[in-house]
Amino acid sequence: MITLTESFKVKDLKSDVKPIWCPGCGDFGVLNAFLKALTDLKLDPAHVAIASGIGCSGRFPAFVNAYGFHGVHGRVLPLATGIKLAKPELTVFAVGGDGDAFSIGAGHLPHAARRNVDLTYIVMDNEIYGLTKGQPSPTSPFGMERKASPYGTYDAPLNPVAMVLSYGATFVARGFSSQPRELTELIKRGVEHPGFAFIQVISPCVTFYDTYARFKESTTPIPDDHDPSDRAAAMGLAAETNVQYLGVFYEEDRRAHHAGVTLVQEKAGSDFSLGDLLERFER
Amino acid sequence: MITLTESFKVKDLKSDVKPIWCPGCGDFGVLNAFLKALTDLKLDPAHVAIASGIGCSGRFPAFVNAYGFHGVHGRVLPLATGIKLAKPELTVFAVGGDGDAFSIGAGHLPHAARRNVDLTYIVMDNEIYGLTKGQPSPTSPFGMERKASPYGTYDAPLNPVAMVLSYGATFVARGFSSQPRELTELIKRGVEHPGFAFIQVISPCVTFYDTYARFKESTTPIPDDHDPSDRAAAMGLAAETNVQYLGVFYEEDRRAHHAGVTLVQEKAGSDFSLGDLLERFER
Amino acid sequence: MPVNDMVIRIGGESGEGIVTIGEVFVRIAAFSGLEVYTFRTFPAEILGGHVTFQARISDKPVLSQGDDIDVLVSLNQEGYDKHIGELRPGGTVVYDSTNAAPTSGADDHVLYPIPVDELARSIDFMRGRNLVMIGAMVQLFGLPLDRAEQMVHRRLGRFKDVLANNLESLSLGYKYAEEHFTQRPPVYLEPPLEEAKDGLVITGNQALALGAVAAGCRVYAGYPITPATDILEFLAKELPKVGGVVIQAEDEIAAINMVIGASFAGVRAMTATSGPGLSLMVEALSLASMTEVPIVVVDVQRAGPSTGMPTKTAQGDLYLAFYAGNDEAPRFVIAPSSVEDCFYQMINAFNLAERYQVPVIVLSDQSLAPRVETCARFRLDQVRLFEREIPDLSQDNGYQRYRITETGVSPMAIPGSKGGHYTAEGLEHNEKGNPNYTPQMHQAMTDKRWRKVDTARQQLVLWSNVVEEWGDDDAAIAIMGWGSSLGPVQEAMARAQAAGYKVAALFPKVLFPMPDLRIRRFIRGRRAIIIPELNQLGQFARVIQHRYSRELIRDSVEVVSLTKYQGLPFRPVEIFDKVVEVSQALAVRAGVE
Amino acid sequence: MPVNDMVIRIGGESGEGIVTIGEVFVRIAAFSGLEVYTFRTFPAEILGGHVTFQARISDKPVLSQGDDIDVLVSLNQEGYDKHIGELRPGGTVVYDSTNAAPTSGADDHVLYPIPVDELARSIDFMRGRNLVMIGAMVQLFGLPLDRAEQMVHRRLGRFKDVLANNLESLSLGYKYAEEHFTQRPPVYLEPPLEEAKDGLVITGNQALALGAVAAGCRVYAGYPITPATDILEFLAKELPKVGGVVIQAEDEIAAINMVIGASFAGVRAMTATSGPGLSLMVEALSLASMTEVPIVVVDVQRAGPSTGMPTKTAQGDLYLAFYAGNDEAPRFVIAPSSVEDCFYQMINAFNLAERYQVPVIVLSDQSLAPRVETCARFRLDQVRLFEREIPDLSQDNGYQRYRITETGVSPMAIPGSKGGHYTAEGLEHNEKGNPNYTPQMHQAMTDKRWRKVDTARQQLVLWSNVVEEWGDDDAAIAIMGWGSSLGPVQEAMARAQAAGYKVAALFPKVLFPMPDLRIRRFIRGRRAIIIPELNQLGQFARVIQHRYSRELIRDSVEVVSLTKYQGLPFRPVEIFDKVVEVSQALAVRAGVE
Ligand SMILES: Cc1ncc(C[n+]2csc(CCOP(=O)(O)OP(=O)(O)O)c2C)c(N)n1
Ligand SMILES: Cc1ncc(C[n+]2csc(CCOP(=O)(O)OP(=O)(O)O)c2C)c(N)n1
Ligand code: SF4
Ligand code: SF4
Ligand SMILES: [Mg+2]
Ligand SMILES: [Mg+2]
Repeated sequence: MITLTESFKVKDLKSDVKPIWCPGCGDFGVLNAFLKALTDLKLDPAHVAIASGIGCSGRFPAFVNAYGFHGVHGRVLPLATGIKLAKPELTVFAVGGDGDAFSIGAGHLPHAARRNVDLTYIVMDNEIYGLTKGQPSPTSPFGMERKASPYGTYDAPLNPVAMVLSYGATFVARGFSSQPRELTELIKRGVEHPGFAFIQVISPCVTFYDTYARFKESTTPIPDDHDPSDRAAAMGLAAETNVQYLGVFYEEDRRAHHAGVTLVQEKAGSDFSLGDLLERFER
Repeated sequence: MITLTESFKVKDLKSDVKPIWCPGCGDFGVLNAFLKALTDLKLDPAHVAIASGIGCSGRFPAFVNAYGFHGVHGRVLPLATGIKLAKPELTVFAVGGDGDAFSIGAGHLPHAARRNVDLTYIVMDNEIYGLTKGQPSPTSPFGMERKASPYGTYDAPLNPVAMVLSYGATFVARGFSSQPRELTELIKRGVEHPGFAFIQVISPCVTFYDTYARFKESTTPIPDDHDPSDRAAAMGLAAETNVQYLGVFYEEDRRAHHAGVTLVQEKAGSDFSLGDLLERFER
Repeated sequence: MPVNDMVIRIGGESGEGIVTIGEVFVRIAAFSGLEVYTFRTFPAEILGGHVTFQARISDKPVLSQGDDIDVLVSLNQEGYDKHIGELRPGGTVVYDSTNAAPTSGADDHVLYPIPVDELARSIDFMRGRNLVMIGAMVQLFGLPLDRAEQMVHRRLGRFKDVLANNLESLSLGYKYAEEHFTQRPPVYLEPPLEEAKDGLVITGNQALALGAVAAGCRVYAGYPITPATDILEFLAKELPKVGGVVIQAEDEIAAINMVIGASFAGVRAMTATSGPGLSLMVEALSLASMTEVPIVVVDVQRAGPSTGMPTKTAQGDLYLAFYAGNDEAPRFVIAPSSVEDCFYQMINAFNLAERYQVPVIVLSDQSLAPRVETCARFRLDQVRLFEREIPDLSQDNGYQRYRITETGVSPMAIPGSKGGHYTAEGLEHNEKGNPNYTPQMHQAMTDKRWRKVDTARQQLVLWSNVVEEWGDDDAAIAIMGWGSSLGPVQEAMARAQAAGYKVAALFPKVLFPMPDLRIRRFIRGRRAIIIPELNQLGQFARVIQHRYSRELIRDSVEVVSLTKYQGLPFRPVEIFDKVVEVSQALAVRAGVE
Repeated sequence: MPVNDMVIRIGGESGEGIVTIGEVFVRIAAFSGLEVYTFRTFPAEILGGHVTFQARISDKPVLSQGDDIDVLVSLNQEGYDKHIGELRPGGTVVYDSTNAAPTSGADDHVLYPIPVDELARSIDFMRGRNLVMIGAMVQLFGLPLDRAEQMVHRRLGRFKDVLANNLESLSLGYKYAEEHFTQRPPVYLEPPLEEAKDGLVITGNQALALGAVAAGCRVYAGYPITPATDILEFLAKELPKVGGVVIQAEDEIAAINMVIGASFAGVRAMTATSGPGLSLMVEALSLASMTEVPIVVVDVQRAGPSTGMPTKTAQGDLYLAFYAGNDEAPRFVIAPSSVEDCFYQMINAFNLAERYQVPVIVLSDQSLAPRVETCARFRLDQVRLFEREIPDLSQDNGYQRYRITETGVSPMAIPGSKGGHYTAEGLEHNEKGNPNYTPQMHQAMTDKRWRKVDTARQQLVLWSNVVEEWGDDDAAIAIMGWGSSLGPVQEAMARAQAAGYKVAALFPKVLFPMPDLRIRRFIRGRRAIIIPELNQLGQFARVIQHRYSRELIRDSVEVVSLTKYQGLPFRPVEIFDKVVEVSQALAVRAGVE
């Protein structure tokens, strides 16, 4: 984590690309909290890389004055993993939507988590496909009627927090785009967490599925007495579906992936020359 | 589930293709338990379809006198889902290895589970890539040294039972290839379960990772007092890593995917003619 | 002067109902017996953002979006400023005078200000603004008011409480125009006054989805992607009514594997996607080809590469469709050339898939998919479906799924059939389907799989809708193309012929297997073949140039690749100009020779 | 007669150490100054199953596995029965007489029974059976015992407790042969007795991995797949020693996206896979091309389609490498032609990728990957690496990542550089990288991306190892090909020339961009060009035929596609026969003309 000594403002971090989001989209709140977190942490934007997939939320990197990569749909975690592998000194973010993360990208999440790649993954979960204009996503509730599900969905929604907990992730949190202050803190904690930090952010889509009212009602902070080192308790909180808890469900200190890489490099030793290696193949 | 009235023998179900497996491979035990389960249930083999991906375990379908599909690596669940979608009256199995299921195929598992597609998924988990000659898999333990990990693996293994529980699967079990009788019973229960039945089978690879001794030691039946309708308790048992519980962790009755399809078809109504539909587009 | 061929563009913020105005207006026109053809652009923003709706309306079949804009309808200042430059000199501007004002340079145009807001406010029904504008347009351009009223009944009749208001808004606009403008616009319409014609007003994706239903498709698995999503959405509504299923898969890889599974189980199945999705399906396409499972994959092409420009058009996926796969796995490729053709090519697609047990890729594109066209009613009575060849298991002891046959096609048993069990095998296999790696077997099975292409090529000669050929038989200049550029080519040719040029044209609908006989015959005697397509490399031109190089060079036929890669369809004039250019070059050369 | 060119085959159950015997024997030969070239088949079973190890040993560079088998070594009856049919008349059989007995038809062969079990048992060291056989083979075929002993020291020296036993086993076999057989085999070796030559004994995949290390690759992400897995395994061991990383990804899609991420971050990165994996990478290849991120993707081709025959060879992925992607995204393609060349082409691959900011696909194959060849020591001192062009950010205010330049290449800022931040964009974009869908920008950016191909084509003229051309300049018959068929072609040509035929040959190593100048020059004056390749369609032949159709037809050069699709590499005789056939046809035609 490379920081600057002088402080800077949120507006210095805003790029001149105007977000394409609809007025009122939750993603604005996420972007603001994100910029605030970077500002608070004084992260040097030249050492920040933000990877994303495709979706309304995937447009995120271009709005920030930092290095960004708007990749293909669902592959944000491998992309971000590659960046971190190559340059561990960068502060790496992965961002995207619920479809990107839990539908087409669902196969990468267990692996980023089990590897404990040191990056912060912010999933802007609006329980819908925004960019393609409103199809159900894996987190859409039962019975959702949309053009792609005119008779109502009949598959059970996934529970992202529970899933990621079951992958052995070392930092699992949930935020809400309408609570920017709390969200900023979560993002800061995620960045500071030395490993894979997963933050599900409820970020409503005003255009195709306006859930502001529902989530204002159903969200509540994680009880103070919750012990975030207790995975089973975290699982219990995640299983609650009547209320949606906000905050850090779980945090654990475990060797991050790049630390494992360093260890391997040490084990391998560095006395190496290509010439010597060739010897092995001499006749 | 279409059954025969007359009974038949395991040997009637064995195809004339000789398994390519190494002598002692756990997959033999799984195949035998499978054949026994079909025989016990008197399943009409003409109405059985077995889909598989690629791996030693993926060769399974060809050894059975039933319909089979040896597809590509990691896509067994969509393949099997497609079969079931088209012909709900078939008894459908998906089979394959841990790499097929939890590495390249990891993105499909949450979806087959949340849809509750009525099929039985048997994962022959040997904690290694057998067919490609011994690379670590997502279930390989920490520190495993193989040619692809000469300095030892340093990523945490996944916990398949916990994962699948977190997806909201309605039937989750674990068996062991060395306990054919118990395994046969698990497969029978999986088939009879009207929804997605996930069975992780410990099936050691004698050639690249012989775990017989370890699992003979560490496996133990799920305690009698476990309530398989209690997901949290099931999660607790799954979280145990010192002992590996065998049996049914969880079972729940929820509408299967094809029943949802039927419901949708009823809602949609059947008074349809293409001619009438064209009317809608008349000028 | 009633010029019954008019290009009208409507511009403004997307929220303002541009599309509603456009769609209702063209439907009134169609309902009045005219032909229509629409074109729209999509904003970069999700909500709001600038959107363009354009329509060409004529009393003859419309084949392209046209070249110049005759009429601009602006709902706000931006809608005026952005498009006025493209309006042809002397063109007509109809604008909402409460929200826009013509600026300098407007002297060239004929102006019709309509105080839309005021009029709507006068009856205290602001939601009627769109209908006020439509009313004025109906009057100005000569459409019958009664047909407009009937259309309002049809489209908005179910909102009973405001029906009267809606009708009043329409009539307010109509009357305002009638009362305030004595001069008719330079271009207006004169619909045939007989009964409304029989026929459809429909988009490419709708026609394609209907074609799938008609072809017996009963399982659809897909993942949303622009511009293919509404095929999923259409079928999600309709397939369950015929006992079919639509499943929104977790991704494209899942979708195509589901389709393979469903077809293996005996049900006609398809998916639809766009280029990025097709890229993900490459591995499974090979699997379908190897296991000989019939499937249909629609690719609604969009501009790329990579995510590219999802709302812009291109014909850039031909190579991908032809060749993508490890080693060599035959698949067939079809390209429909109009909205109407989308319907018939889906019949061909399923028939090819089922008869030859191959994956069939249907290449539509972003210009075809959302476009509304008038066309003849689909002839359901003429739809003929070919059945998959099934073994007679009562006769066949020791059934062999991959029996090596003369045609390459082997009877396929369906799960549930006693005695037919086999394992569909992605490894190389023997006739029974068991893995087999001997050199002889691999060669024999490769030959068997490819033999189906030749079999199909021969049998296709007898199929309908496989090739479209028209124009002057004896023309030195010919045009060959594929897919949605057919319309602009037809129109360019009509103009060229009117201007005294001789031109012939051929569009294969089935691109793989290529109809060699027809094409060889077509090439003969030409001097130059222009091949227009929406990509940079000239993919089809290269395929043609290679495949028929012997004939082309023997007969000294020059292949002129005309490519465009701007995300936009061809304008007829671009093709017309090329025809003129090439014929002048030929004339010069003839002079020199 | 010492015929210093001998093809020896060893057959038996895989568990029995066939491969050990073969590998140690060829290493002794190489160590004795001879050249070797191996070929193996892999059993269908995971463990056990029949396996074949074949080696050609000569005092001249070996270019192919040869045509006929001179020597068969059988360790059991099956190993005898399965292969005896392929032994040439008068060939030699060495067999374990405790486990195999020659059957009828053996009269044609010279037999050397070795009681391997008995001998091993005599010193109570059954594990020494392989060495007993090796000892006998060393003696029979004329290799020096001291070199054999040194090799045992080298390879087995670390097992100190049994070293003496091992040496004794070797010598037992040697002595047995010496004492029992007075007649030498019809074919034996006479190694040059000087010091062992300088050079390597190495496989294709090892050479390729070493090339990657030498080219500065520091991140490798991959997913296991036959026959590419050992590249991953090799680098997993070596890369960490130079501060690099290997990651076993969860699948191929993840692997290539990791590689893209790593290269974006400024580190040279690659992946390796086989056809099914490459199929899954198509979407990301397009992304790399669109975002202009340099990456290297190795495809060790195997026979397909679909899962196909993982342990058999083919050259079937050329089209996939060239064309797979939605719409048009340039990528470069390279094909190494020998084990040695694998090393140098990896240098080319990284240089092309870094210099032109494109994905580069390297097409190796299953015959090249596991094969052991002797070759010259790689000239590390001659490796020249090209650096990625980096912007001078101290000068550059308002850095534009995708600046439109004459070459098409735009300087690329690396994360961590102040003032260089930008977003790599998979949507169409402007020079800064911001999404932009205007027709003009799309056209300009498409042109920019493709301009890199032309720039590279021009600059490549000066690179080394880009084309290999040899033979008779004035030959009417030429051979063109790609990849691993170079060896068999070289050998076939040598034979043809020896038989009085004139032949020329050209193999481009960089296939995309195709070295047009060289090929055009090469084509001139030929009558026929034979294009051998291991696929059914003749993919390369089609590419050549199309690309140079003008020249080919103008000069009446016939393209003769010679395809083989049996999962096996070419035998030189197959190519030689074609040369003879074509030249006879030409002669007949010349007579007629
Ligand atoms: C391979 C591929 N498939 C499909 C698409 C189309 N697509 C773009 S974004 C998206 C899903 C958007 O939903 P989500 O990830 O939840 O993001 P949101 O727009 O809601 O922020 C889809 C299906 C694509 N771009 N690429
Ligand atoms: C797309 C693709 N990638 C890689 C492979 C190579 N491959 C075949 S099986 C396999 C993994 C085998 O492991 P597992 O699934 O655990 O099955 P097992 O052999 O252990 O039963 C791999 C990587 C392939 N066939 N296809
Ligand atoms: S469509 Fe929904 S998710 Fe997308 S920008 Fe608009 S409000 Fe946000
Ligand atoms: S390699 Fe392992 S998994 Fe494969 S067949 Fe042999 S023992 Fe079984
Ligand atoms: Mg979303
Ligand atoms: Mg395994």
